[in-house]
Amino acid sequence: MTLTQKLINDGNATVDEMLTGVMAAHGDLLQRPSPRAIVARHGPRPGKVALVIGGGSGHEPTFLGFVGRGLADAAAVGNVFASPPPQPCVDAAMAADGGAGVLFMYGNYAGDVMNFDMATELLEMEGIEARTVLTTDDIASAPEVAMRRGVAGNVFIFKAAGAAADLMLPLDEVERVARHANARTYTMGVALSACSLPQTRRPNFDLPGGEMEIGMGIHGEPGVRRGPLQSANEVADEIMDALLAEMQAPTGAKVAVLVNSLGSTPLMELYIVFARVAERLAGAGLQVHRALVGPYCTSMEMAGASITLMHLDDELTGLLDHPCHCAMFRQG
Amino acid sequence: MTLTQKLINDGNATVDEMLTGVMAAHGDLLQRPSPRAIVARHGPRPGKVALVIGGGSGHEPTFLGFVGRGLADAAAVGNVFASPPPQPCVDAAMAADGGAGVLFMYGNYAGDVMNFDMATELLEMEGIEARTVLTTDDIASAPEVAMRRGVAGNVFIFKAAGAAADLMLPLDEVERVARHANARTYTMGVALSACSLPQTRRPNFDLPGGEMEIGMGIHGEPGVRRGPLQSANEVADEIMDALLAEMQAPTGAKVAVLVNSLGSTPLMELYIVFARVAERLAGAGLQVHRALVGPYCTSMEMAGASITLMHLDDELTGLLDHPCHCAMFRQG
Amino acid sequence: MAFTTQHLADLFAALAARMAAERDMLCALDGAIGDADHGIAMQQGMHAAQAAVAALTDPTLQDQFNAAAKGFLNAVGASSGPLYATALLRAGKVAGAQAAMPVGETPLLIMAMAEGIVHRGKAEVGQKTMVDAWAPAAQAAREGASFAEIAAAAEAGAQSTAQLVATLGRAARLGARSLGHPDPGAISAAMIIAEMTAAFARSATGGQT
Amino acid sequence: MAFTTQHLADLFAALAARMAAERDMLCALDGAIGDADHGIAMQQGMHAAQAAVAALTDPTLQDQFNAAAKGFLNAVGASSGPLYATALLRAGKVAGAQAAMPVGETPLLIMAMAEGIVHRGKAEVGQKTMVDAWAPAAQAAREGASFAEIAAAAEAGAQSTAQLVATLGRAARLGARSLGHPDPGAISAAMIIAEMTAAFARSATGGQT
Ligand SMILES: Nc1ncnc2c1ncn2[C@@H]1O[C@H](COP(=O)(O)OP(=O)(O)O)[C@@H](O)[C@H]1O
Ligand SMILES: Nc1ncnc2c1ncn2[C@@H]1O[C@H](COP(=O)(O)OP(=O)(O)O)[C@@H](O)[C@H]1O
Ligand SMILES: [Mg+2]
Ligand SMILES: [Mg+2]
Ligand SMILES: [Mg+2]
Ligand SMILES: [Mg+2]
Repeated sequence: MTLTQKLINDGNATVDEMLTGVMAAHGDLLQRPSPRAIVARHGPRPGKVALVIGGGSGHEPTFLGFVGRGLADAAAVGNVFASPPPQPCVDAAMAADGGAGVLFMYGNYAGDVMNFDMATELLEMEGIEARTVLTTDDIASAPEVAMRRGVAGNVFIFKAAGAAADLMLPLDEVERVARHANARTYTMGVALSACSLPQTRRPNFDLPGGEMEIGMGIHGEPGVRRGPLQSANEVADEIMDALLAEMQAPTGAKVAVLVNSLGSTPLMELYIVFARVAERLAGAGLQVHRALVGPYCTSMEMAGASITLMHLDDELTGLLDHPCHCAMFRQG
Repeated sequence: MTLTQKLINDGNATVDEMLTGVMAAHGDLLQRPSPRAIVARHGPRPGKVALVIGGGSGHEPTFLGFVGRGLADAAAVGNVFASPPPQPCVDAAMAADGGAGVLFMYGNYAGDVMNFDMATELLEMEGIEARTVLTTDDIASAPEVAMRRGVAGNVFIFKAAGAAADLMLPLDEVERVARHANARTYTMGVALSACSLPQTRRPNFDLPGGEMEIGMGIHGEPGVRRGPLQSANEVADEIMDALLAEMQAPTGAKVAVLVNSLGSTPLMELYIVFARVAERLAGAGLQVHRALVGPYCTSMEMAGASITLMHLDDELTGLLDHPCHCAMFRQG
Repeated sequence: MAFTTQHLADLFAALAARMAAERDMLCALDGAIGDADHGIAMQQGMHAAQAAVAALTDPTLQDQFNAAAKGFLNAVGASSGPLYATALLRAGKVAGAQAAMPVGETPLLIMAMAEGIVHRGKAEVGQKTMVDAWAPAAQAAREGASFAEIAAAAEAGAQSTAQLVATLGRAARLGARSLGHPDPGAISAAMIIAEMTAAFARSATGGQT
Repeated sequence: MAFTTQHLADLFAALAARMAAERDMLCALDGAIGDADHGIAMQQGMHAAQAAVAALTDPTLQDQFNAAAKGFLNAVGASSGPLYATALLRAGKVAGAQAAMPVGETPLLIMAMAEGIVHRGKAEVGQKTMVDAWAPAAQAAREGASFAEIAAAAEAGAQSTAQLVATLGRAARLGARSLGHPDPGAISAAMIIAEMTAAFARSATGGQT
């Protein structure tokens, strides 16, 4: 069996070489205080809550692409699909700290929780208060919300919390906003192919041609249903049915929508999916206030897509509309 | 042999369904005066030269993603990998026309030339002057510049011309700037896998695992060299050697750089390539004034990347720095 | 014996069916030296031409050719679109605003289409394009060859492109690497000419299509 | 007979070699119910641990365990990082600031590591995690079982995870669908315990590694 075609040097060095490239390309916006910590040049400032995000690599532009004024102040960067260890989380937090406390936000995965919790203990010793809000937007990943994974919805959830922090709200408020944003964000995805870790260059699961897996996680964690590949409209309908049932939004409500590529699914297909999503939302009497279409939370070269809905209220609408200037995400 | 996994409905309807989705997502920025013409809401205005771009679909965000204030006023949208017929080119031009003339810009392909030339004849009958600047940045596609294809360098070339038009320069000047920008832009790519047309869902060429093709065109046109897949640094070096030799820039010169994904090659790999590109440019004594890294000119799900260098002068620097606000490309 | 609008409508139906049947093969040929879409362009183009012609109510031959040209062009674009649209418009001029033409004059249609393609694409024989099928067919027509001979000339011309180095179109950048691969546009041209001459021959024998 | 810093350094070298050899197999196990990277984490972690230990100049056993813990954690993160870092720190406390410990006390190291993993991950036996290998091994150690019996207990526990439904870690979301697949962390844990007990046994016989 042939190895996945990747344009890399050393499979064990991909993350560090990527970061070298990121700094070479975006040194005007980003700093790298320690090897696996990326900090916004123009975000952190005295009196401001530091929003620190992070997680495994391989999801670019998530996480480091969302570091910048108006969004996250810093990101801790793990190996591919692996939580960062505590040290980079501490380094990112200390570099971003403005004396108003630190909010860690990341997807709800066992490894991330253990590492960021250790970082929180270490920060305590430095006299820095760090709190945590886990994202749990993947409705396919578990029945109970608390067990769910955080996936593409991170974009909206981090954006809302980042705007609150940029508006100089205190830690209690930024934390409240973050939990509120997470509670109103719903994502479900479909995988059409596997991706491969750069160290092994072998598909991390096998999905025979002609099949798809609904609800697959962004690390290839098995999903809820495997079956023959269906049309874009059928897939969008299955996902929208689930999202709308979870969201329970009254007609007239406003939503933000993200149709996200897991990697190799091109914009053409995402817009075909978006066309159906827009139809379904109109049918449900919901208004699209903001639409993102593109690769925002990927699994390297995995084929597939996810749909995220954020159920907006006036507060979240204002926060999503707030400008941000990140290396890989620009608004306002 | 199994069919390529695509999230589509009808293989013959992908372009029209994509456009439905694009309008649903970006109706605030774009209009669709006829089925295959996309026009900027805030770009065209009286006295302004209309920059009209276009070409086959399957390269998104090229072309329609670059329609917006400060960049292109309109785009004519063809079938996948097929030039648009004359009518959408005419529709796009008439909708964007501000009475100061139209500049058609597109990649140098036989089909596009024939169709846009027919459109130019039709516009003449309407009393609208349309001129043409072909992009020819793909240095691998032919020895003589005039025979070369236009590829990812379009982003910089269109951007420069679009800025000149947005600054209300007359048609002669916008045309001059466009030719100047094209003459100083150099691209070369590498393909690591084929892509598939949605109608057939079969790879449009075969590239065995473990091999790569240097210089392959963005429609899968054969390149200059096929060989074993090499490391990112080796590939970047081979391409940079060719680009630097072609560009002949004196030390101290400024360049704009684009490291572009052909589709399924993820950001992680692009930044690994960029790291080497930055090293090579520093080694050649060249300054990076602007860096773009991401999927800007794709071939659906093709794996691979291209590197573009634009040799800047003060005029081009100012034009690239000019703000633009497109559905899929934002600056300033 | 006359070649009627009914014969021409049937011919476009036959061309649409033929291009649909050959679509994947023509895409594969284009994949070797171009962008793998020629079969799609010809299938969509002839399908649209056939539909446009079928939609007409008691048209003249020229109406049919004009409708086919417009339908083909707007459905396809690409290189094939302008080339075949121009070819069909020229054929329409020759056929004229009448409901039928003498079968003996139908070779003029082949000659007109060849001229239209050369006019639009500025290609010469030997540049590895569809002209390498259309030109010899037109030459045979000019010399009063039989329908079978015209088709044979086109087929021979198309096959000869495998030995040519492309200097126009997408394959041009390939230079010598295009050797050994026939030109997809020339191959589809020979098929079109084969369908046309067969239809002319049938109309000559008064045979129904 | 004593278990010395030399023995411990050799043990980390053996663990690094073993995890490198098992990397792809462990990734495949993780691929079935997780994210396919467990083999990479264990290989990188033990490689870093071994390197950190090798870099020390006349260390105590505790120095070695502490360096290994730090090296493993910083190289890996993930779930395995904090779990094994905590385990190794606990082992270091038990081994103490000395150059050697009685071989008879080495089973305490297994018990300490198991406690560290449970402390960090809060997992209980039966939740389909590495605890299902570490807990029975610790239990056997507590009961004074032989090195071979301790390793066998870990192996049996690891194999038993195939019959368990995961309720923690990435596989937890799978519920019943995790049935039939052993837990990768439990399988790697059994390998680690096998290497450790083998090293203890060798040191008991004074055998060189
Ligand atoms: N200038 C030209 N004159 C005549 N035929 C041409 C010319 N350029 C291209 N062709 C023909 O067009 C064919 C390709 O058509 P098609 O694949 O449909 O369009 P595209 O090249 O735009 O994808 C070539 O095989 C060649 O025969
Ligand atoms: N809370 C926990 N307690 C004990 N072991 C755990 C816990 N969570 C996960 N594990 C173990 O970690 C293993 C996965 O490790 P690894 O793949 O390296 O990390 P990740 O899950 O972050 O990719 C699982 O097989 C399981 O044995
Ligand atoms: Mg992992
Ligand atoms: Mg084409
Ligand atoms: Mg073609
Ligand atoms: Mg794992």
